[in-house]
Amino acid sequence: MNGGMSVIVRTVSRFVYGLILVFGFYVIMHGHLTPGGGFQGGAVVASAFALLLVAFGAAGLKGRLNAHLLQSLEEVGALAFLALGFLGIGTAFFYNLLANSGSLFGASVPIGPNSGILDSAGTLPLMNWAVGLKVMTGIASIVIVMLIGARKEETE
Amino acid sequence: MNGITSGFGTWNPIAWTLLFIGILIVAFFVRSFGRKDYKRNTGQTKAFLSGNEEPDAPAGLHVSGDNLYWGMVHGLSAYYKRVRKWHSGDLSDYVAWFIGGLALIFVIIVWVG
Amino acid sequence: MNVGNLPFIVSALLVVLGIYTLLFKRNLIKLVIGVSLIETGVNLFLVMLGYRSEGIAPIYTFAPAGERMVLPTPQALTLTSIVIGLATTALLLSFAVFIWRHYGTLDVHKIKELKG
Amino acid sequence: MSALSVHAPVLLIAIPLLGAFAVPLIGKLGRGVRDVFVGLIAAFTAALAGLLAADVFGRGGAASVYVLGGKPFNIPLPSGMTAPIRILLEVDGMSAFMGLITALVTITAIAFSFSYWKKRSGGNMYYSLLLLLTAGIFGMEMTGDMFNFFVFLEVTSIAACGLIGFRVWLGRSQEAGFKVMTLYTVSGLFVLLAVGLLYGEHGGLNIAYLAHGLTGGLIDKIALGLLLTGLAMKAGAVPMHMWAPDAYGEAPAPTSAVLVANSQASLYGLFRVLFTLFGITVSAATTGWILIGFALLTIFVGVTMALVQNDIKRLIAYGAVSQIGYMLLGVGVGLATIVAKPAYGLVAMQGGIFHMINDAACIGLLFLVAGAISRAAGTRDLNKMGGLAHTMKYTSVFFVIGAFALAGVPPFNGFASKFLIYEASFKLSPFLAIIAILSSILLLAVFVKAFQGAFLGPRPASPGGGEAPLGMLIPMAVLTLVVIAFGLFPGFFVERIVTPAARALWFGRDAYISAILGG
Repeated sequence: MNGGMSVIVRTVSRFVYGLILVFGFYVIMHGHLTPGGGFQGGAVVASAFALLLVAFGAAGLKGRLNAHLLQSLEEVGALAFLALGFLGIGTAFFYNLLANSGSLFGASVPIGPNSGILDSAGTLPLMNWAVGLKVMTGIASIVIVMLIGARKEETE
Repeated sequence: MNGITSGFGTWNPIAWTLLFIGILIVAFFVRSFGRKDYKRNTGQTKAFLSGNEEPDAPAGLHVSGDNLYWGMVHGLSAYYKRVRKWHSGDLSDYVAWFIGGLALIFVIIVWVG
Repeated sequence: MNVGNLPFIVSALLVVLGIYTLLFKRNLIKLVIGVSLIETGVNLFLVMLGYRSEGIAPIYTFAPAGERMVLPTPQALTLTSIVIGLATTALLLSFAVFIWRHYGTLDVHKIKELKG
Repeated sequence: MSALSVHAPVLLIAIPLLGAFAVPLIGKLGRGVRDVFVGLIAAFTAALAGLLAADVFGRGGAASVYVLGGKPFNIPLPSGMTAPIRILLEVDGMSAFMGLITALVTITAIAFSFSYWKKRSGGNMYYSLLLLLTAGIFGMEMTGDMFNFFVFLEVTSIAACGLIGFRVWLGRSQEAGFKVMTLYTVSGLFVLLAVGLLYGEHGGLNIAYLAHGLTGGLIDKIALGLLLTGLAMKAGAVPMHMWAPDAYGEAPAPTSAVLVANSQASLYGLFRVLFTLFGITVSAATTGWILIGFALLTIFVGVTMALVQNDIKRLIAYGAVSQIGYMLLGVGVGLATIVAKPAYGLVAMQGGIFHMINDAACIGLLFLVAGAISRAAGTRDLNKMGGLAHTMKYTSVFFVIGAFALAGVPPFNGFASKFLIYEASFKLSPFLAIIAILSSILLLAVFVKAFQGAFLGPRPASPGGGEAPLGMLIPMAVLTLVVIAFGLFPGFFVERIVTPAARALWFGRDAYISAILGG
């Protein structure tokens, strides 16, 4: 299995990989407007990594996915989320400082059904990005660690 | 301030400790009246086993903790056999205990209370 | 369309199946599946709590005006529960990997070093 | 200063969480930097818990609300009532009291860990999980919302099991981790099911809002049963305690102490559910007697099982299980008599709640001692060690004090709280007091066995490690000082912190509700 799967699988996954990434980032980015958000989008992105791992095998990806880097990025995502929480500590923890402020993501949202404004909702999109970063790197490193564990079993 | 009272009894640790130390002092005082003609390193200090020789303890002998309550555990063996069977180490049994406890509490709460 | 109480029955069935798996299956991986089954049952129950007949997803973006929406809170709860379930399952599976390495078996009746 | 105490409830959760996520990054700078950072986080958290306690007890234990994300949290409904929205933290005397316990245990455990993990790798993830566990425990104690309670419950479950199975090179710790995680998850899911039932029935998740709407109907009773069993399982009440000796025994020694604080947080959740959420809408006598039944079983089975253990950590673990029973007994007597409110009911509550902090200090001390001696002796088997008192003089003194205190020997702190429990439960039924006293005596016998096995006997043949290093001795000494201080001045502590906590549970249901709905 170390060499990965057949050429059909590899070709298709090389093609689908980019689409999955784009869709995952779309879900993260529109988390405050459409179904989904940081966790869901992050899981989608991580599934692209899992697809690569399955199709090419761990040996085929040697050096491309760095588990240490992924784990560091995971901590960065979590810290960014907390930092966004601390941003509003002047009023209360998690206070949405940027909402309706007119600056970044500061457009006010009309009440009721609307067509969705990407540049709104204050810190929520930023939190989605933070969570998305944490989830995509976290799940990817879980998948990598488990695959390495399974490979050890095969070689022993 | 340092004592607590339950409404029926009271507990004052400072007074208790002082009393304890006082009793200790009295005990040592009484002990000083003891016989002075006690001779160390003579036959008086040897253990007396019905006139038999006292067997020498092998070097490094240590009565381990397991030996201390052997008799008591043996006496309660009927209880221990059952209770140890509960702690079988089997995860399925543990889940069964949880589900059983849940069922019992349902019966008590819904039907009794 | 009226779905009635069917989803509640299904969720109860899932929970019971999960408990059955935990009680009577021997393989550790199957036990993890049992835990996941209970979790799925509870999640289905939570989602059903917020359902209103003829309701649409509770999202304002491009929502038709005047439609009934289902309650958003249970959906948020379910999502949180799914996230927790992911972490739990990953942890349980990695324990199973290490147990396989140390004991050489996945039979729950043979993994009994800690007892008494 | 005042701003800190205003934000203290959320900072108690956020600061350990910040530490947990930052530790793996800071650990790349070197071991010394990381240890200083973890120590600072732990010290700051403990200071916050102290600040919060000073603030809450300064107000006599009245409930206060912290709103995450903004000030207004009530939306008026068309019916004229208001409903709480947003994430709310609600802190009353009991929460602040539990915060003190957690702070005491975690700071000593972390200080002990510096020396305990000095020679091993993987410390980054260890401290990360330990701080995550701390954050989860504080979250359970501060939250005012049933669903967030469940979330923090699961956070503690995952972090705790990560710590139990942390030493992946030991097969037994993996076995313990799998078992404990399965049981924690199942019990947590039943708690979630109960939260879902309550939400479906009353349309809210806030504890005060739910408590206001509860009627004691069939659905409420089913939810109560699920919550009671799930939380009693996580607290380690017999007959659902089988995970506890595995968990406490196989976790690294300093972590075992924090796991006890985790069990106590579940116990706090149980009390919060029974007193504040349900109160007297269901028959308090029935639930009180259920608690008493659990308590008697827990006390007796825990202590008799401890008597036959040969692994020192497992022995202490069963001792810890039996002590949970004393808390259940005290609070159960209080709950059973909450309607008539006789004087001895409050005394029982005081005893049960005072015993929580005493147990945390004593059991924490004993687990730290067990860590130190199992390191020095190279084994945890009582039959294989012996004579450690020759080389570890201070440690043996700490063990004796901790064991005497836990077994309720005067003048240590365990006696002070057990005295209140004995007296009050004797008023309800002499049988309860007899079981409790008998088990205390048995517990002393258990520790005599442990002391005989580990410390007495001839000097060990192998030189061993000698006295524990200073980094281990200081946390043990701190806990010993706490044990002695609580033993010598129980009146002061009962009056200042225990009584407000007990009154918050016993009398505070209406105040807890009106802090949110009446504000």
